[in-house]
Formats: sequence, C-alpha cells, structure tokens
Amino acid sequence: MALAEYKYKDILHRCFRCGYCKFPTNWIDVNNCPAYARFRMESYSCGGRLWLTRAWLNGEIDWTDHLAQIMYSCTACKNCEEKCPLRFNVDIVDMIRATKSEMVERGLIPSVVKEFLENIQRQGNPYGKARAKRGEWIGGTGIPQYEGQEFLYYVGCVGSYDTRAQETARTLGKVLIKAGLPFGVLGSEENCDGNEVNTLGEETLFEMLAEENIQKFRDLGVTKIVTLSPHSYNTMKNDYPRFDGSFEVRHYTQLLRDLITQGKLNFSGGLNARVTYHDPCFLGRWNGEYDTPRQILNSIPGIELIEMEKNKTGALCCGGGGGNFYTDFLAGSESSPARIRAREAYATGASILAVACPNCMTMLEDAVKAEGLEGELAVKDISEIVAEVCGLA
Amino acid sequence: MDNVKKALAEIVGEDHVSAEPEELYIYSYDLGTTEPHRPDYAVAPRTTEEVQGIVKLANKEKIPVVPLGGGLSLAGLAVPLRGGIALDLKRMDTIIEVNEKARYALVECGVSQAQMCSYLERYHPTLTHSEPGAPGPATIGGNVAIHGQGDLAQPYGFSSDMINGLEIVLPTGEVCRFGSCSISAGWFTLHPLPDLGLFLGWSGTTGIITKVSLRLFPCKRIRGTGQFVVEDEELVPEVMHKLTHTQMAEDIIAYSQAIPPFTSGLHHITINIGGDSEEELEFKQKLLWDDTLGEYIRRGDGGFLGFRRGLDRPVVAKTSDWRKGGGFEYVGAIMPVDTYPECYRRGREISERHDIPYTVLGRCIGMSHAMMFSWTYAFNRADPESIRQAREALHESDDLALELGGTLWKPGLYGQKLVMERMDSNTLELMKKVKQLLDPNGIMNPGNWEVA
Amino acid sequence: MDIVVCIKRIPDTADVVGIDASKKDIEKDSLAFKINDWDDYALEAAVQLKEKQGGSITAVTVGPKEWDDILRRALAMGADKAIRVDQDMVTADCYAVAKVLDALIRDLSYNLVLFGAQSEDFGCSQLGVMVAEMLGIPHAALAVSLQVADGRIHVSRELEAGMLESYTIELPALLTIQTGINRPRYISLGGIKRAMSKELQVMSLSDLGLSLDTLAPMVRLEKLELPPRGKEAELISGSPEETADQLARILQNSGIF
Amino acid sequence: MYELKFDENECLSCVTCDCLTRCQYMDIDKDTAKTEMSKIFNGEDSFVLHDCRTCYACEEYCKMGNHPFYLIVERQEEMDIPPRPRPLIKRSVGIGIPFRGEPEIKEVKEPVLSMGTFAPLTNDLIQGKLFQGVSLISTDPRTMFHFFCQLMYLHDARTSVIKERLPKTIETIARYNVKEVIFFHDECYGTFTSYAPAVGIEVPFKPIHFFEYLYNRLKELRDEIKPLNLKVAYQRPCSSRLSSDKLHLVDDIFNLIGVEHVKREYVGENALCCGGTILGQRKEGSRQLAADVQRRNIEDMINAGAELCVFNCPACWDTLAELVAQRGIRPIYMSDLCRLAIGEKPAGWR
Repeated sequence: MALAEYKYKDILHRCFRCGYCKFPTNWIDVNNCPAYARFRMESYSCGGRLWLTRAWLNGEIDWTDHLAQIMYSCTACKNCEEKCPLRFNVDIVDMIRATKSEMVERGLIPSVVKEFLENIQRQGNPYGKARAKRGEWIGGTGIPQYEGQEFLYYVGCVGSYDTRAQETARTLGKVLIKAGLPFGVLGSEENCDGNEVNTLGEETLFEMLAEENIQKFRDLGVTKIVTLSPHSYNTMKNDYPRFDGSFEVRHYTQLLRDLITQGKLNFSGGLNARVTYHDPCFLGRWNGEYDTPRQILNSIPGIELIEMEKNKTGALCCGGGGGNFYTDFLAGSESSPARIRAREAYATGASILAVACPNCMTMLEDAVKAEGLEGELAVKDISEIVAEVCGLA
Repeated sequence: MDNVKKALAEIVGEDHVSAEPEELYIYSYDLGTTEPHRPDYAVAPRTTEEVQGIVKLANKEKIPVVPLGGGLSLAGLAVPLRGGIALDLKRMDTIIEVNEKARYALVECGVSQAQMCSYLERYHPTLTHSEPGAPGPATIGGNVAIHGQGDLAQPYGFSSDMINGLEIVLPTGEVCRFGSCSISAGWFTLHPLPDLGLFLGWSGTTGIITKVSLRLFPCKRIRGTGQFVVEDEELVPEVMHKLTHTQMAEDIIAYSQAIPPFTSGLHHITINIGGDSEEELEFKQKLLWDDTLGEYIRRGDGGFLGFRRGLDRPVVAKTSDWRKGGGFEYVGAIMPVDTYPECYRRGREISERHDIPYTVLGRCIGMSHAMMFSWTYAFNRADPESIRQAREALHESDDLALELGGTLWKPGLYGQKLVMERMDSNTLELMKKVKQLLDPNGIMNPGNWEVA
Repeated sequence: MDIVVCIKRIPDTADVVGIDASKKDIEKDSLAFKINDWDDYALEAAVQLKEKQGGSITAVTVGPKEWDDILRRALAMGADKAIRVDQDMVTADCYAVAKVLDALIRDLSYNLVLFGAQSEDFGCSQLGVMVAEMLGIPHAALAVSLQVADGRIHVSRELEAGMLESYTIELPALLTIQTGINRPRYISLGGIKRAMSKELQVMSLSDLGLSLDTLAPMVRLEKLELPPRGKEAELISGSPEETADQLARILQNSGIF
Repeated sequence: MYELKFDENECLSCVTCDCLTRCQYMDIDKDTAKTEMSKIFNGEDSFVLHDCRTCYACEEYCKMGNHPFYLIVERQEEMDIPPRPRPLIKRSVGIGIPFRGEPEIKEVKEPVLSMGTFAPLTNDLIQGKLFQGVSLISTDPRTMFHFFCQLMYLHDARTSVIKERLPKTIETIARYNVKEVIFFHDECYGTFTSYAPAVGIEVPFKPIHFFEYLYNRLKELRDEIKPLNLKVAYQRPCSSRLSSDKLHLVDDIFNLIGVEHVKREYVGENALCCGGTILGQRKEGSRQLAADVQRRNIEDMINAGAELCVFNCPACWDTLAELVAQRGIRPIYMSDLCRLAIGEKPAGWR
C-alpha cells in the first residue's frame, strides 16, 4: 500500500477537516488559505488536501492532473499551522510537501512543475534561462564579484532573472555599497538555493542543490550571507545546517536595520507617504520576523505606517510561494490571493505597498495592474524605499 | 450529463462548478460516521439569483440539490444520498447590515460563526449573537436551519427563535421573503404576518435559506465563565432549575466526561455571566454562587471552582483528537431537564459497552424549559471497527433519547425514521403534503424526512 | 514485447549560441545538455507499452562518456538495459550513425524499435527511417498514436493540416515518434540514483566490426555561421485583403520582378 | 501507621498559644485557644476544625515544635469535617493519580532539580546560566504525578491520601540514588523536611530549597549581576510556612540582585494566603473572603509602591498573577527575576 511509505501515515487520518485552517488569526474572513480563497471549494482547503492525500494513498481515488494541481496550489504559507487547533499542526505544511514528493517520485506532476524542476536541473533557475546570463542584472552598477569579502550578497533566481526583481537586486546592491559594506555577489556562478524545489517535493534535487551551494560557499570562504529573498534566507537558515552548512544568514532587512542603527546608512531626506507593509510568509510565519521591516519603515521620517487588517501571523499570502510565482495555479481571477491582497492594501488608504520579497514584488505588482490601481498604489521593495531616502533612487 | 455542467458553469462561472473526482470525493463525506455518497457536481454559488438558476436547472433535469454551509452537522444531513448537486453556500458570506438600534444582523446564509463573532467584536462591541460553540466555519444559515442552540440559549432559546426574517429559494426556484422584510425594507421582525414557517428543521428538504436576519443581544463589557461541580447527577436538574430562576446567566451547561480521569463521574456546570461593571458582575456572582448555590456548598454536595474572565469563542474542535483518531460524532436530543440523571447513567452504559470514553453534555434551553442533551462518541478515522462501534453507540443513543420521552435534534436517517415511526399520522400526512406542495419534483436533499 | 529505443544528447542552448573556433560546431563549454525532446516522448511511449504488455526496453545511444547521463535517465524512466557505443559522431551525418545503429540493433532481440522523429540540433529526421531500411523492417515516421495487438501495431501518422494516416504494421517494425503522443513523466534525481544499479553496457565500434574509416559520411558539414542580421522589418496589419494589397505593392516596387 | 508525633503536654505548658491566637482568619483569645486545642487533641469537636482556612500559618506560629495544623487536618478527616465540598476533594484526589506511563529513571549527575508536578513550566523557566549543569527530573507532564509530594491534600482533610502515596513518591525519587535533590516548589521541600518527619516517613535524600540553590548560584555569578533597582513585593506561599528557617533567603536574594523588598503589612509571618483554596471552601462567605483577602493583599502591595510581585508557587500564580497585573503590578517568577539580574531575558518578558 502506498500509504505505508508516506512519512506521516500515522497522523494523516487525524485531520478532522473542521476548517479552522482557512481563517486569519483574527477570524475576520475565511480567505486566509490562498488556494481556498482562490477556488472556494472544500477540496482546495488545507483539510481537503490532507483528506485527498489519504484517499489517494488509500487507493480510494486515482492520481489525476486535477489532484496534482490541488496539491501544488498549496503555497506553503503556514496559515494552516497558525490556526489548526490540533497538536499535529506544526507538521501540516510538511505533510503536503510529502504528498508532493510522493507524486514527484512517481513522475506524476503537472507539466508546468516538471518544466520548473527540469529547468533548475539544467540551468539552475526555474525560467530555464542560460546560467551564463545569471549575472546580467548587475549591469553597470559596480556591484563587486565575491572574492572573500565579509558578506556574500545572495540574490536568488527571481532577483537574478525577473526584470522587475532585477531592479530590486540592483537597488539593494547600491544601498549596500553606500553603507560601505564589504560584500560581493556570485553573478553567473550563483545557483538556485532550492527552497522552492524543497516545497515542491523534489527532495533529492534539493539535497544536491544545498550540498553544491554549501561546498561552493565553503570553497570561497563564505561565513556571512545576506539574502535578497526570504525564501533563500529560510532554506539557508533552517535547512542547510542539516547538510552541515552552517553560516550566519540574514535577510537584507535585518542587515539594513543594523546599518541604520549603527549610523552607517543615514537618510538625506524623508518620505511623506502612507505606507502599508505586507509580511512575506517565509519571513513572518516561517521565521517569526515581523518587527525588523517595520522598524526600518518607522525610522524613515515622514512615513505613516498603516497596518492592513490581516497582518503578521494573520497576513494573507501573496500566492507566490510553493513555486506558484511560476506555476500560477492561483492566477486568473479577482479572487487570486494577490488581487485580494492588493485590494486590502488599497483599502488602507496607503499609496505605497511595501514588500520585502521578490516573489511578493512580482505577484503584487501584477495584481495592482490587474486591479487597475497602477497610478494609485505603488509596490515598492523596502530596499527601494531606503534607497530613495538615501538619495540613491 | 455534460450539458448540465455547461449550464451550471454559465450560472456560477467556470471556477465554481466541478465534476472532478476530487471535489466529488470531498463533498461526499460528513465529518462523522455517516457512509459517504458521491454527488455528481459540486457548485459554489455567490448570489441568490445564482441559487435560483441552479434550482430551476435541477428541476428541469430532475437532479437532487443538497445545500450545505460548513457541512459540520455531524449527522450526515449534507451527504448527497441520491447524488446530484452539492450546493456549497459558503461563498455567500456578506454581512449585509448590522442595525444597532433594533439589535439585528442581516447576513447571507454562508457567513461563518467565527466571522460573525470577529465582526461584532470589532465593529459593534455592545452586541453579540448566540454562538453555538461549533467550529468557526459553521455558518449562520446552517445553524438556524437545524434549530441549533448557542451560548445565549438559556435566556433566549433556540437560534431559530432568534430570527427576524428569512429569504428562501423555494424548491421550484422562486424567492420568498418571510417577516417584515416581505412588506418593507426593515428586517426587524418575523412575526406577526401569516406564519409560513416551513423551512427550519427540514434539513434543507423544503428550500434553501439564502438570507437570515438574526437577533443580536446586549454584550456586556466583562464576560466570563464560572464552574460549579457536583458528584451526584440527581442534583443537576434542581441546580439548573434554581440557577434559571435568577435570570442572571447567559449560558448554563452541565457536562460529564471520562477523560481526563479526575473529572470522571463528576458533573461540571459552567455558567456564563456578563457585567458592564465590577459591581454588576459581583452582584450576579453573589446571587449565583452564594445565594443560590450556597446551600450545596455548605452541605459539601457541590463546589465552586472559580470564575474565569473572557469567553473562548469559537470553541476549539479538540474533541476530535482525543483518541488521536481525527473524528467524533454526537447524538443531540431535546430532553426535559429532569431526565439528565437517566440520560447520563444510560449514556455511560452505552459508551462502556462500545469501549468509548463517555462524554455527555446538557445545555439548558430557556428557563429549564428543556435542554439539549448530547452523547458524544470519538472514533479513529483510520480504524473502521472504531467507526462501526461509534455508529452503533449513536443509534442506541437515538433509541434511548426517544425511550426517555425526548425528541431528536437534527437526526440523521436512522433518527428520522425513529421520529417518523412515533409521529402521529395526521402530522406526518401534513408533512408529506407540504413537501409535495413545495418540492413537486422531489429534488431538495432527497432521502431526508421522506414520509413513506 | 522487447523494445529498443535510440536516444540522443543535445545542448540546451537557452538562446545563447556562438560558433566555436572550428567553425563547424557551436560553442559548448558553458552549455547544459539534455535528452532530445522527441526521444523523451519515444521513451515514454516504450515505458507505457511495457506497463501494458510487459517485456523489456533497451535504451541505446552513440556518443562519448558524458552521454551516459541520458541513458541513466532512460533507466530511471523504466528502461531495463542501456547500451552506449563509445564514439563521438556529432559531426558525422545520419548515414554514418545509421550504419552504427544498424550493426548494433541487428544483434539484439526486438519486436519494436523507436526513434524520436527528429533532433532539436540538426533536425534531419532521417536517422530512424535509414536504420529501418538497413534492418529491412517496415517503419512509419511521425507516429502520433500507437496500439499493439496480437503481433501487430496500429499506428497513426501525422500529415499536414491535422490529417492523420493510419496503418497496421506487422512486427518487428520501427517507428519515429512525434511530440504530443503522450506526456513524458518527470524523472526525479532520486529516481536516477535508484536506477544506478541497472546495467549500462559500453561498446566500441570494433565490437560491432566497424571502424571510423568504413563510415564515410555521404554529407559533410563544411561551415557553420549565424544568419546575417536583417536591416529593417515592416509589420503589415489590417484585414487579409488590406495586408495582401500592401504586400503586393511592396513586392512590385522592390523590383524583384 | 505513620502516627503524627504530637505532645499535648507541650500545648498545656505553652504560654502564648500563638497557634490560634495569631490566626489571621479566626479571632481567638488565649483561654479559648487553650480549651479548643485540648478538645482537638482529645478528639472532640471544635469550631476551629470548621473555621480553619488551611493557610498552614499555625505550623509556623507554634514555637513548641508541635504540629497544630497537621493535627487539625487529621481530626477534620477523622470527624469528616472537610473544609472543601466532596466533589472538589474527589476531583483533586483524582488529579494526583498519574495518567499514563511509568517515569523513565535515567542516570543523573548532581545537582539535581525536581520540577514535581510543574513539568510544563520547565521550558519557560529553567533556562540560562542559572541552571547550567543542572540535571532535571520530572519534566514529562504525563508522568510528573509519580513525583507528586501530595501535600496539597492538607487543604482537603485527606492526610490518609498523603500517607498512602507519599512513600511511593519518595521511593521513585530515591531510585535516582542522588544524595541531594533541589525541589522547585516550597510544598515539596516542606513535605520532606516538615511533614514526613512529623509522621515518621523516612526521607533517604537531603532536600535543598530552590531559593538556596538560586542564592548560591547567584553568588557564583556575582560579577555578572547588574542591580535591578526595582521595588518588589513577595507573594509568600502557604507551604513556605513549613520551612520558615529558609524564609530569609528571599531577602538575601533581593539584596544580592539590588531590588528593594517594599515594606508592607502582609509580609513574613503576616503574609496573606492567595485565596485559591479559600474560594471553594464550604464555610459560608468563603468566596467573598477569598476576594477580600486578595484585595487586601494587592492593595497592600500597591500602597507599598511595589512594581513587581514575585511568585514561586504556580498555584499562587494562577490565582493572583492576572489580578496583580490588572492593578499595574507585573507578576514574575523568582527564578526569572534572578535571570533578569544577570542580563538574561526571561520568556515573554518585554
């Protein structure tokens, strides 16, 4: 029986499907599981995924493309773990990841996920673009290659290849230069960090990526890493130590906050704007980091920080996790999570939606366009806001 | 069959109708022990007009329609016994209006209990509704449809006694409105127009509730729960009777359970009270614990376990995880309060016979007018034998409730049969006529309340 | 049902193409490599047949050591055995490669030989049919569907404008597979690792009684160069009648006629 | 079996009869005290047996080495006059029964700290330098009741339950064969140093008071201490009445970490009960008395200018912490206060 090998076979049946996992911490609506918010069918709720896993592994239902799409529409945002009242709640996202890896090992995955994984196997990025082009985002910014400096600035696939995210990568580089931080980037030598590959269930490919990265970092003498993306931050901080790759890993907001407080980054001006901040899941719910980005925004004169109704542990995911920034299973409707989130941001009266993750950036910027709010709500990365007030824009 | 799916998609949009095995699997299950039955379609409408379209289509094609909110009835009421359309109403979740002065909330049927609590706490802190203690996603529409009871049942009765108005889609697709809303814009009262109450307690077999105007009640600044405990079950009815005499409580529940072992054999009576000031709170506490229950405390027959501030709403569905089994189901019956001792003793026997730790609970409705008594049986979803044991225990509890002179609340098929066997024939005949009148094509949740 | 599947390893250019010093090949140092897309479909077709009918699958290729990776992938997909003829024939033509494959397959026991319809790099789409002729077995190219029943195979071939041509062919036979016939499964890295224990046999030309000089190609690659960049382009838009009219005018003024 | 050592001659020759005259909950003069106490040791009924609030204080007031409170509880049981209603007694007697599983006795190196029935607090409280190198026993909530000292049944007139189960608890602890055991809670310490000897139960290990351990550890870390200069009040638990010789450690610790123990009325031997058990007692007016005692206790802290209220007993914490916080005084465990003093940040402390 397939159920026998499933990692969570002993606790899978304990999901009562009571539906708490769909709610934000303040219970205000039933839209906080991104996949359920998009389709509003019980099968797409977290409880639905667990029941369907059990039904599939029990042989009550067969594998179908639709079943795979239901599983892969999970963005690993951990809202379910935040809200499930039962004691196995800390394992839920990993239970769904284990279902995906059952599918991966049988080769039965949606073709867009197959593409995603094969592109990474060959080119080290989900877009399948040439490895040689991974450093092109640097352009003429003078951001140095890594040659043993104190910090490795790890950019990640989205920051390296997605046009909008490349701007963020460049801006952060300029800010770090201005702060006089000794750092360098790997450019075309950089490879995928594997966080999405892990949440997509390709365990062996993830291990290979992690081990190769750790070996490369060790050979280069890397000890401190600052990442552009919370996804890279999460896997390097929580998973790499499993392959004895222990480095001092920070998300860039944590570094900027320190640079600001140490006076290495002082603002030449303020920013008179109402700003609302979107908590990225891999910074917030995965790693409990809610305060640092807010400290940065509050330290900028003129900024009025307004919280969305659903924030911190109750934030609604932008829908880009679990590979969905590429596979787009949640796209195509006004109830796509990114569009719901864009409307929520706009409702606060803010003119800037501050993000701290390249995935959120791409998802929310598209959503703002789709909602026709382009002129009224600007999506800006925190590094871009800091750059602006440091006169670097 | 595909033209039906195409027609449904035209009504609700491509994304909100499915005939895929995955959706049909999920919508075939109740969370309890009821045998699953596959629907042919799962549909999630957003508006009353869409519900009308679906029902009209179902009439044309003679396909069953089975409405559900949270689908948490734990009695299999939303299991599509004869296939057809599983109608998931949770997308209809707009809170249309809260009228502070007349203290009512006009909501779409799919508004969840947790959403209602959170919304009132945030925007109308002086108002509250009778929250049934079910898991958060249970809906307002579903709760009134099954004559549910909440944490204001003691002073104000069933949730279905708290209705100011209803919007119903008839089994033939027309929309009807009942109460003041049928003649004016206000949804402030259900009575006194000619009474057409044909849609509650019917398990969705006579129509679909799409809008509910629900009475709200004053919400005191400080709310909390006090606990009293007795060992002799014979005391429970008289204690409940005396407590209701004070008219100070918001919710009175007596429960007894085998787990944790130190509570086994004891009867815990929880009493919710509220006060805007410390004085009001202390006045009520004195009336309840000292003046009313003081005699029991002095005689040593009953003990005061203290008063804890803050209400834990919605109640966490932890019962399902007691035996790490992921499931429980209960029989709820509306019983005379003085049958509590017998319900408890006989209930314990049933549990012990089926090797299930006993859990019983009696919630007072009105001034000891009646109580909702529930026998709960946890089971292990991965162990068919434990499901079978639970199902047998549930049926024995159905029999017991009727044997002790009670009535069954939201009965599954087994319970419905027992009730109909005992019901006087003229009433039964009238039920049949009403059903035929309203649902000539027999599409509404067929299999339930089917008079032979 | 014993099936032989011939596969090829091609560069994944990812739109980074440069001509190397020899002017006869593209710059390959920084490129990644993969299995030829068509061959992936051929392998999937073989594995699906084996899952239905039972039997064995042998994956075959002609190439240097690095080509083992696509054989490992085939083994992970479901092939039982893999054979590599250790000879780099990238610059050779289809005829020379066909000669090698003919010599190799002739000694194997098979009911069906599958090829990808064409290769992503040169795209000759000749190799399969040449080998069929050399082996003297019936063949069909651009197969888009196949069913096997009592010793014969029902094949539909793809013609232009969506037309299909269907045959029933006696086995043994050779087919070249068109993309879209099925959906090749994903091969996980774990799957490849688990298939490491399967047999991968390496043979030389001499094992087949051949040598490079006896394999003179019929077509020789002279020179490889990038197409010159066009000076300017004009986009004509409007209804078919309008665009036809504008095009006609441009052609007349260009003095071609 | 396990007779209470009680010498009535000591009472007869006692001049002050402090045990009853200083009782905070009954107004008794010397003569009444003499007659009531003789009724009690003669096994006759006395109003004292009915009105006693089980606050343990008379154990401390008696300077003659007798055990007035233990005697009162024995008589209450013999004459079936329990202070609390029977369902509450049945419930608390049931709580002491280990729910599932045997304790896993593993090799431990001294110093050894037993968490008793407060295993769930281990992760939050037992952290940082103060506890480096300490081996912990009874940290598993499922089996912690094997280490339960049972003394709480003094509130329920059930010395029979204590005498029945305490030997098994001592035997479980003894199986670790360590010479000295630090006990997190005063009640454990009081059981092994006061109650067990009083009824002739042998204790094969040396109990160490938790504050003694904290005080010595703080002295070792003296150079890391930064004076907190905070004003604190101490909520003295009832069981600390059984170890009044250790009460000085409270002020020793406060002085060492630079906090001022505010001068207030209900301190030391005048400390007030937290009201947790009084609340449910059978005697008329118990609920209001508990509320009144709590109010007086907290207002006393406020008037004395206390910023923090220091606890060591989790039962006192559950009863008073929130009430204290509502009146603007921050509740903190003694061990957490000590961690603050050496620059550590206790769980949940802002």
